[in-house]
Amino acid sequence: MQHTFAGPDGEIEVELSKQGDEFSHQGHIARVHGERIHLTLPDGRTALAHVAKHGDVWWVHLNGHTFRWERLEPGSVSTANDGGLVAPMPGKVLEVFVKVGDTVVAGDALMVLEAMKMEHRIVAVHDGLVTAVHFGANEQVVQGAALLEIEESN
Amino acid sequence: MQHTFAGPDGEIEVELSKQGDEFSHQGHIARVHGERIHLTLPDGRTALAHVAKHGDVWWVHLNGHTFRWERLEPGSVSTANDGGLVAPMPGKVLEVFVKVGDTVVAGDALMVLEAMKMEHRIVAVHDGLVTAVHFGANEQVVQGAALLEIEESN
Amino acid sequence: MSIKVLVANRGEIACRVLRACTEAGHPTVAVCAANDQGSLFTELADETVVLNGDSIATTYLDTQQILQAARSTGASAVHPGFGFLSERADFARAVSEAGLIWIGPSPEAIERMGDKMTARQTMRNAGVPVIPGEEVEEEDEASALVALREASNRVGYPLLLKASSGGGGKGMRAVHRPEDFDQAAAGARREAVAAFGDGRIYIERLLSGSKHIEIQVLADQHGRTVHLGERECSVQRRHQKVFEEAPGPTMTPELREAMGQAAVAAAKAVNYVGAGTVEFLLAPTGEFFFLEMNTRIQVEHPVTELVTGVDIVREQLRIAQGEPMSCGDLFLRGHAIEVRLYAEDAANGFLPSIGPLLVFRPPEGPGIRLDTGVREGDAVTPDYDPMLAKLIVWAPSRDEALEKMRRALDDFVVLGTTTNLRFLRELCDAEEVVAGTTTTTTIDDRWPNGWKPHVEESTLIASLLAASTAETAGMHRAHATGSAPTGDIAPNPFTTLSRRFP
Amino acid sequence: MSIKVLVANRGEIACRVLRACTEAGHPTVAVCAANDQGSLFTELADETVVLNGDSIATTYLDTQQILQAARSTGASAVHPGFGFLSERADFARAVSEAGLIWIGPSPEAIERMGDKMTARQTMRNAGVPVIPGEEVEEEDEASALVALREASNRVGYPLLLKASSGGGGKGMRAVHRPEDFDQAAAGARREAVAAFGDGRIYIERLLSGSKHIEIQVLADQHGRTVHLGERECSVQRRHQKVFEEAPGPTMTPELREAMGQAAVAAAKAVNYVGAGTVEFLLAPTGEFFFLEMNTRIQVEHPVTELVTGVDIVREQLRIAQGEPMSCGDLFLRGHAIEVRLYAEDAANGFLPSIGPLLVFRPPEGPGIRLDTGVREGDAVTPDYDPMLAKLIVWAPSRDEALEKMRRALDDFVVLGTTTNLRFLRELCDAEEVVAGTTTTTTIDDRWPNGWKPHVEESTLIASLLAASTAETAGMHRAHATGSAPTGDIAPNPFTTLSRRFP
Repeated sequence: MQHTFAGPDGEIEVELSKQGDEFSHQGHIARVHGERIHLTLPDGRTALAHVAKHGDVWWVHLNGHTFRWERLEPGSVSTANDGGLVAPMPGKVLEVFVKVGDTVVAGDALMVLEAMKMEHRIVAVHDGLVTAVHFGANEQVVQGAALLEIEESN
Repeated sequence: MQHTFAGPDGEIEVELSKQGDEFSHQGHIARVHGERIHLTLPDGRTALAHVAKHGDVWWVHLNGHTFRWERLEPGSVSTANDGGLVAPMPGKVLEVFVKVGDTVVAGDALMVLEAMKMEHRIVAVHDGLVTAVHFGANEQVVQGAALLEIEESN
Repeated sequence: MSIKVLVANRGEIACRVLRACTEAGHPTVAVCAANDQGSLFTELADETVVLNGDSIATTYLDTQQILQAARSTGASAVHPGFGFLSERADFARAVSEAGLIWIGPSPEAIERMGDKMTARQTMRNAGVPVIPGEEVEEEDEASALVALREASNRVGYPLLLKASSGGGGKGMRAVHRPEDFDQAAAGARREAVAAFGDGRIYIERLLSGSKHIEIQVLADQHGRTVHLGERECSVQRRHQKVFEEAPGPTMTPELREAMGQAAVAAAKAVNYVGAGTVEFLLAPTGEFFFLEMNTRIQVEHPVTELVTGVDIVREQLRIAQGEPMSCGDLFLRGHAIEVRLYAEDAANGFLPSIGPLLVFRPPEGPGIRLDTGVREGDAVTPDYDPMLAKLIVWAPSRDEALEKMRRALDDFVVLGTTTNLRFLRELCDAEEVVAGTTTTTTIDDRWPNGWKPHVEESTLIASLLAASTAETAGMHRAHATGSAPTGDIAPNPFTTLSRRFP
Repeated sequence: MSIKVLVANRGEIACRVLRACTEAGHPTVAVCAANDQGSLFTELADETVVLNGDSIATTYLDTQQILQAARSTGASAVHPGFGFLSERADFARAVSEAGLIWIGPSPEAIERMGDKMTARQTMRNAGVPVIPGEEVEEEDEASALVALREASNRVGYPLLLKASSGGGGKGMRAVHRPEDFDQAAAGARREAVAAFGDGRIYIERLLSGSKHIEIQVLADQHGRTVHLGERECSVQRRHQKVFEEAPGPTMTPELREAMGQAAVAAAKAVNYVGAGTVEFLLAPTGEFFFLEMNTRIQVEHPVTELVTGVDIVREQLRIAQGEPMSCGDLFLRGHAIEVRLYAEDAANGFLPSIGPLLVFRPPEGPGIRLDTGVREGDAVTPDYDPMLAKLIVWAPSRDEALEKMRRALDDFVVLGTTTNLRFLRELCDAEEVVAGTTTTTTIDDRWPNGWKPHVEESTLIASLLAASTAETAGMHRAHATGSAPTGDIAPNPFTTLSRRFP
């Protein structure tokens, strides 16, 4: 069985093998036990994974780490790196530092958003050209609203 | 809505009223909140109930008490007091003190069963006549097995 | 220095030891029977070895399989927990001979204390007072019963029959009248043979109105032997403790010093190393008598940990590695109480019960500790001891500790299996418990015809309302596939039976 | 004597206070906003009053509604917790004038300490050393900014801008270069106005390399004022504490005595009654400077409770009732560490996150305390502070406490919402934390370009195997109707955004 996941560093494919009630991948073995998964690593140590799914995302806790793997249906495209600058949570725009047509360099402050009782500065992660600014100061934004658009320069 | 439950002291009928999302019975009010129930008592105090169903039995935790209410389908008969002397858990019969045709009085020891690493004496709860003994000493019994039968004398 | 520790136990004590090892940086190995695969303690270990066999005798008591598991995993030390092999001198010897560290006292110390009749003689020789009574060494059943009968007349009634290899109330019987003696002695022998493979029984005078007081001792390999003060564990049902506390509510500094010194003397008499407990009966006269020494970690060790600030399991690990104990002088602070949560029907003669743990929500908040080997979704089966958890509280004073315990018990939710939660809760209101005047017969004295819960009418109505509401609202449909265990577990029949198992 | 206590707060501190009241036998009333109905703290109260309003200002900060709730339920006392109205002198005054017991210090003490600029002046007069700096009293924005700019030149760089009504890092800015001053001052003012309705800002010299040490004090109405030793809370991110411990790892008995006496003097200077905390900066030179006094229970009070054995909330209740404190002389035992579990993306500039708590399984075992207001099935929303829980451990020594904290953090499972668990776990391995040499800039110094988790390749592979196995085995189908919350909660978008929010 093949699964594709999107994580913080891009897409990863997993080729899962099944033998009896054991699943395996790259020398690691998994067995479902109730709502937990028992894992055996190649060196013989065992580990316990807790998993839960929310939407398309599998959350996995293992060895003190928490992973968030978005499962991609075969043929679909990951939404993880589409670069859309959307509001991470409901809030209010406090300040806008750029306007359409500005060129920005990575690290430039673009906007200040107030959310969860704190101010958050939104910073350009790459150089580029501002092609749209959707909100002005003091405007409320809902979660997921596109804030501004930057065309990446190479 | 009417519900019938069997508890330790016999059958109880509950006449449930519903208004909006509130349920009530004898001046007590209930509201479902996720997997818990919020109760308001006639004196204004609130209480929190945890509930879980297993088979036909509703388990309820409330005010530091745990209740076990067996729900009876309309028209059915409670199994709580059928007097069948069944093995409460898997075990081994160690001794049998009675035989068919014996008359017993309440409090007489009938059998000794070993279960959960301890010995349990099974005692007659009413006077009567032993009409059947299904196991002898050293026999293994499975959970729910009928051990012996006593016809109640009045 | 890191050691790889195999824990030859299961349930809550295995969890306690495994977590302590992990914190100390020691890799761990669990062993388990097939029906324990996936149990909490196996998930806490770095590796788990499944033992072949379908009984306790062929799994957790199988010395050879456990030693083989240690070899195959490269374990360098064995912690036995309590119960099972913890007081089997031959196992301790086999572990040492296999080149592994035995986390416990020497086989010789176990032997001399583990055989209760030998222990009584050793203590008499060491000048530690023992309970008036007689040991009967006859091995043959018929002649043993005759000798016991004769001894009973010399000891006098009421008396207590005890298995020389006993513990946990197994093979123990209180006899109040000579005419009950024969049946009781035969039952005690049979239970002792079944549980320990050793039917030898001894007789003690039953000292009514006494308190059960025990002293925790620790001894390292550098010649230091200390005591960590007392625990009072008088409140018992079926000869098993259910309510334990430290310090003892009626203890004085002078008596603590005297009993502590007696306990240290008892330990030194057998060159004791590690953690152990010396149990005493404290008579209303103020005299105390040696009962027995448990040569292992004790179920109720948490109350001592909370009032002394000593992590007894960590000290066991240190001592076994040859390090000196890290604890300083005894300093008690505040008050700790432990209650034992059993899967049992307290309203029906404390009969063990089984069933799924559909909901298992321990109380939360500061000063509350829970030692358990189960979690929601597990099931209580007839295979093992019905103790589900130990609930322990600490507070600055005894009154506050009792207040905290009451709140904690009120908030503890267990659904799907009948437990003694409500009994423990009402026990906290019992006059003797509030006053601290409990004795070993408090439960029998207070509830001579058995305990029944006291339920307010309004609570009863509300519970029926809750069940009806849950049914009407379809709340079970969510549960069915959620936290409930998957396996096919039959409903617990105990509470449907309208008869007593005394 | 029993009092009926209304808790004017929410979340974990409301739970802490409500449980303490229940244990003490005091009936309780909770107040909550509509979006908090069914939250854990409301289920712990005997009664709950729902406040009308759709913002914090119109609910938890609405003095009139809360007083009305006290009247309608017959409450006789008000506990404010921390945050919200806890340091509003006008609220304290209104509570007292309504004939209710205010569980806190007098309105006058709150005023003199709550206004940070007045507090600095009061401390200077009482001979307690304060950080070099300047207060600016101008209320008008434009002239305040001018005055601040002038003051900044006298104080010198680097400096810290702080809101006079501030707390919790709000309205605070560190400024390292004069050219950044104007923007920082405007931002601090704006945040202060938004958070506290008071834009007054003062300037302190930024003492780099300093430790944040605070002293817990308790004072009763019988003239007794004591300190309960120190907490070190140097480790901060965004000026908010995340790692706190007691005792301070580099503290000496002499310094503890000196700082304790200064804290007692500070409390006495304002006739303090109740529980309070005097915060100091401890410079590398060994000099210490008054920072501010928090006139309420403190988030990190548990570490003091664990090492002193004092139940601070119970003492608050006693003191408010006019009883003497029950605690004796200061006696410290062992070591306690607290970490704050936040719903935030530590790998992304500690940006707050939201989402459902699909799984929320705190670690278990002795020596672990969890103070939280949430449980599995709840959701983290943008409505309130993103602190989910405080995880606190106690052990006989600092090394063992760190070991226990590492194990506890490894075992803490939170799925569905991004948290700082892994950051806290790696923090426990940071050289400065292990050595106890942390300062207020440790996090910034150690991770100047932000923190990223270190993941072993094998763990990464195993996590993908687990996700694939869970998908193939259909494990989400059981979960969907089980412990997962019902409401329609959008997935947390933070972790899908590939950009930084510094």
